[in-house]
Amino acid sequence: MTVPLGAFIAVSAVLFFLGAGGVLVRRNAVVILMCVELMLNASNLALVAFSRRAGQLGAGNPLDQRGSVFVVFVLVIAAAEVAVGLAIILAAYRNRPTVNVDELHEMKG
Amino acid sequence: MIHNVWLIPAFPLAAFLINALFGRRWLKRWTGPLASLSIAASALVAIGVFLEVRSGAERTIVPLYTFISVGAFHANVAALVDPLSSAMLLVVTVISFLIHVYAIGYMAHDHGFWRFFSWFPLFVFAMLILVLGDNYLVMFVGWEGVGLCSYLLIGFWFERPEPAGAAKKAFVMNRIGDWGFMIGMITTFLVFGSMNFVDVFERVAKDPPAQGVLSLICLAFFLGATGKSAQLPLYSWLPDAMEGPTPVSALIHAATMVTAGVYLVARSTPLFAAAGPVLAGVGGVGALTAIFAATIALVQVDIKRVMAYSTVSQLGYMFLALGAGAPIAAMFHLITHAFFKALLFLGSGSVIHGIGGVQDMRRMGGLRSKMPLTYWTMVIAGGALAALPPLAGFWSKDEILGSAFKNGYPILWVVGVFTGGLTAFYVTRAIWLTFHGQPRDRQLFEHAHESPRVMTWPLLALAVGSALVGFIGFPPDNGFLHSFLRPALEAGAAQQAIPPEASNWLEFLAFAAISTAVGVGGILLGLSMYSRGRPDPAAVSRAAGPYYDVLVNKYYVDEIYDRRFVGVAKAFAGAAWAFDIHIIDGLVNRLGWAIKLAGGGLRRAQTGIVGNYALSVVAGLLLIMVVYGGYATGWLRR
Amino acid sequence: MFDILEPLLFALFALGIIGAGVCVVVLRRITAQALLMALTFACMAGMFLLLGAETIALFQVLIYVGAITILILFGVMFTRQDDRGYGLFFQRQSPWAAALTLVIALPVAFLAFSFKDPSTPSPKGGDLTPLAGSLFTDYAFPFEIASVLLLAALVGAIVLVKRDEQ
Amino acid sequence: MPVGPFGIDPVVWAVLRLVIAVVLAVFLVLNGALAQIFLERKIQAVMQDRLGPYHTGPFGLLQTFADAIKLLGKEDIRAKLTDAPFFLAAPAIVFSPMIASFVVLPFAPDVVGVNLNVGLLYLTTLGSMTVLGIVIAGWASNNKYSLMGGLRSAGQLISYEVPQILGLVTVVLYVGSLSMVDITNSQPGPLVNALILPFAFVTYLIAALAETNRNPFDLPEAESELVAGFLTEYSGMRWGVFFVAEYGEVSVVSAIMATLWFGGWHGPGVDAVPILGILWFTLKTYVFVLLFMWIRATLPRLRIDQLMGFCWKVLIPLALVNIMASAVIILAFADPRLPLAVVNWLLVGALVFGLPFTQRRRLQGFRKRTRESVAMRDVRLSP
Repeated sequence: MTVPLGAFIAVSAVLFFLGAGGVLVRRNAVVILMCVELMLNASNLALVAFSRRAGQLGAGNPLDQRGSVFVVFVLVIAAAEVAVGLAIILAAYRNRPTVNVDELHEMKG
Repeated sequence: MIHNVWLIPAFPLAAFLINALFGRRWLKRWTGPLASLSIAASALVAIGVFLEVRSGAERTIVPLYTFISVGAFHANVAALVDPLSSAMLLVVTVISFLIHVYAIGYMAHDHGFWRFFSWFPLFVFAMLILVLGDNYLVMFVGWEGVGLCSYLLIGFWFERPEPAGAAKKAFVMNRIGDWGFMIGMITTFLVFGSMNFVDVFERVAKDPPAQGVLSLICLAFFLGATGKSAQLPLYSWLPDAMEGPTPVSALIHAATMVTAGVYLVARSTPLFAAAGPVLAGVGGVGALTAIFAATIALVQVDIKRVMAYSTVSQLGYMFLALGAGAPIAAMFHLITHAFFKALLFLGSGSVIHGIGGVQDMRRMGGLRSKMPLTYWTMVIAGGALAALPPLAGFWSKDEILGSAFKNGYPILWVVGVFTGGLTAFYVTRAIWLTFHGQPRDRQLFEHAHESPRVMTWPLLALAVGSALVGFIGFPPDNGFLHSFLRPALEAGAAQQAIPPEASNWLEFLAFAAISTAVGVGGILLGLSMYSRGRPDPAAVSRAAGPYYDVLVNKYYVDEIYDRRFVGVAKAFAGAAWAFDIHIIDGLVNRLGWAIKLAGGGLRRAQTGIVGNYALSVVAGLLLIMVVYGGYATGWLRR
Repeated sequence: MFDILEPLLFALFALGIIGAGVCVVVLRRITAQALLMALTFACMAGMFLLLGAETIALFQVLIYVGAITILILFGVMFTRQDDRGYGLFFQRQSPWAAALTLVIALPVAFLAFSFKDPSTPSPKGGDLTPLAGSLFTDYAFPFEIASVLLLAALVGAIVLVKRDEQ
Repeated sequence: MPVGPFGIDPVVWAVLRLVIAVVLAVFLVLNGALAQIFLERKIQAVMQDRLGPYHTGPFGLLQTFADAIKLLGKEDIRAKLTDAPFFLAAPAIVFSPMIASFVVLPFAPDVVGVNLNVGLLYLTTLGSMTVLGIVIAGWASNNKYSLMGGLRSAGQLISYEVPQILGLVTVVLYVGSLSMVDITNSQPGPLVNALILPFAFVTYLIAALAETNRNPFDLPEAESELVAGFLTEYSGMRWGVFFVAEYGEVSVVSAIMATLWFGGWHGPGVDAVPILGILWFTLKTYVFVLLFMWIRATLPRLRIDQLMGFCWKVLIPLALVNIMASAVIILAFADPRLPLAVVNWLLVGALVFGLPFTQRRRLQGFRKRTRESVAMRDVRLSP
């Protein structure tokens, strides 16, 4: 027996909202970054699941890998995002020694 | 050769780019020779094209690239090479070359040397585009281009207020004319669905539109022509344009640009011919301008202004010819006039250069001994202007008058002949006051000197031209020029459609005799007035009294324009300004104030805490889900 | 006896993913969180293997475990982690945030099961060739853009972190 | 019924093959590690005019076994303030990917754990996982030297992964497959990839040195600078595991080099007796192991800035140039071998001759010192 597509999607949904909740709840910038990574991973799972299980529904070829292609792009984005995000965190940390995002509110109106 | 016709404008353009980019820092004095060489190159190409056209190649259209292509509207940048444009090319390039060379000497001590020689080729480029364009749009591009260059070059010495003002005046007046041109262009497109000369003329020949529409188009184009060619009522910028450097006056405001109007009308002969009354009007305006400007020229004391008014009046002659249905004669006069008027300007420029920038004839006098070469060339040019046989002006002007009479416009003929007399008089006066008699300003006289070679050789070349160029129109009415231009202007020259009879020597001699007699009369009168003082000029002016004042003040035209138009325009501008400040800006300010208020309120929402923003994003997501789910499940659908 | 293997592995990986994810969100020891995040990624790779996307799985491990986790550990080790008390009112949003997320998450997770497998059998075999195929033909341009993006991120990160000399 | 090699039933053969591969792996790793340690000691000794171990067993062959037993017997010490779970997990995290990499190595025709069509990617991935273990070890030790070591090695490994992968990519471009088996089969003759893509090989060799923390790139464990880097707090068998893992890494990268550039198990007589492939493979692998040891005994350690500078400013640009050129050539020529070789050899020349040129002054000082030391040694040895 094979695992149904829905199960994968459900796992991805749960992980996604875990990440979202983390982004909302946690204050530590690094942790928030991690949670964002979780969300990206969840989206990856959904993409791969669809492209492997339902991919051949779309285009004609039975091995349609569109979703996986987008996973590759998501990986790229994630890498760039982490690099720049951490750089920003470090730069901010140099100015005021904290990683709590809600203490960096100079931009408030 | 014809298919490389694009080279002709290309050379000046290249010169312009090079000089404008590198002139200031690196090329400096070399900009002048560079520009002249580029013009020489295009002149050579132009000669090649001319010869090829002469050997029978007719009306070739050399497409360069597609300029605009919108829906039904296609405008290609293409060169129309036919006898008319090739002749024009020849004149423009050759004269431009001579004047460029002259300018190297004339502008030698000017700090804006590189600037001058980047704009001068640019002008030539624009003029060539104007001449070459195969449709009204491209022609218009060149038209605006020459307008721009004339503006830049009139205001070349923009440090002084007069040139700046003159430049602005020229630009504004030209704008009025250009507006006419645009109206004509657009109407042409609406009526004929194309702007290409060929198509338009074919359409006119086949199924001409309503007379009214046609007249409208022609009137619009003619308005443009009056603007560019300084005809009534838009002539008054040309005399002021003399504030620019003399080579500019010679090239732009005597030889080439101002003839653009004539070229436009000649080019559109089929149109104008189809709109008879407008054509007559053109002739009338031309005649009026001719005599009007000539009378003003009688009393001017600034040598360059005399030339300027004489230019206006000569242009009047050309329009007269066009109106009289003799476009070939018009072109003929255009060519000859280009030579001798350029020569006159360059000569006076050489005089001004020689005595250190003075233009007032009352301070000159007796310069003949100091600058003989200038003097003799000026005399030749003056003779040509006064239409003394066998100089150039004689043939062309005589042909104009003759054809005017033959085509049944005796009034125009009378006016033309009379104007010829005036012309002869004022040119005599100018030359005499400048070169003869006692020097009226000693120390000026002492420092006077003949101009350098680089200036005098162009003078000589032009003098030869002014003397001989008339013979391209010999024998009268079917000289070389006629047979050359006829195929181009045939379509319109209805009156000349009759195969040219072997020129009728008898009537030619009659006309020649009359006009020459009048001209000589004018010359003799001038000589007697200014050399012997009988009748004494001062006495004459006193006797003339108010009329004299009117002439001196140029019929108060500028003042009238000031009061009538400029005042109105200023009032309107003031009203617009008030509207802008109080209504439009007021609205904007109120709006900004309101937004500032709202922003001040919403500012509180910007907590600066990233978490809140993220939370709001997620809340938005919830909203979207609710709405979408609502529609999907249907309980939101009503 | 092999057909029980797949659901079993799936359950294992799912447990790993969700459990580790929960820990990442709730734990307070930042290094532990980082490591558990790496575990999540590893289990995610396992999921991909289950789905027969081994190339993606390897990319996943290579980039997430091999690079991103390391980077985040760097971030952890370069910064002092301390949890101060809340100063402002707006800083206390956790309860609402949690509630809101839950409100959204539950229906979505429930709806997720409504996705049915297509009647056609899902393609077996590796995803290397088709992936490369579509990546370098249809998606060549986005691929290039992505590379440019990476370069920009690289430079930007360096510029941000670089200390100016004076 | 289908018949596999040696007339064995295919299924059985598959299982057998897996067993053989794993056994080989374990053998190569554990005994290999011991053998390597012994070899290393001896070679170092020879190169340093010493005798090395000679007491235990013939030629001191048993010395390393004794050491291993000693390590196993040691008490498992863990400092109080270390971060227990990670401290304990680190060695495993470093060890397991290494052992896992042996699955895809083709030891002989059909003697390979799995013929993965993404084998090379798999190897790279596992290689990148080692970093995690080292960083964790450094952090969990709760010791600033360890932390420095961990961070250093993280930076170093991440940086040198780039040229490493670039070196591999060139070969993949040329062969057109990620599978180790295909790559091996693609070079049966004497014309191995090393002759066609030498620059890729050099790139990978240098990067591999860094990846395995060997000299001259062994900063993470630089005794003179930070006691023993991330190994400081470790002792007993945990330390031993790190140690074995390091040697295992060495043999893995050596095996990769042997496979990618030197025809893997290909060699005289393999076609007749396929099992001979194992011998050839092991031989080739060990040639590189010895090369590593040689380098270790020869070269001085780099400074951290030199290390990074060399990677980012020299190695990666050249490797990128190489890849661009190779890709173009492979697309352009029907038989790209000659032009590829030309370009690669040129780049090797650039690296070998250009680099000393840029570093002239430093090298002069270095040569001077060497000459002096040699002179002194002669003085010492002269009767």
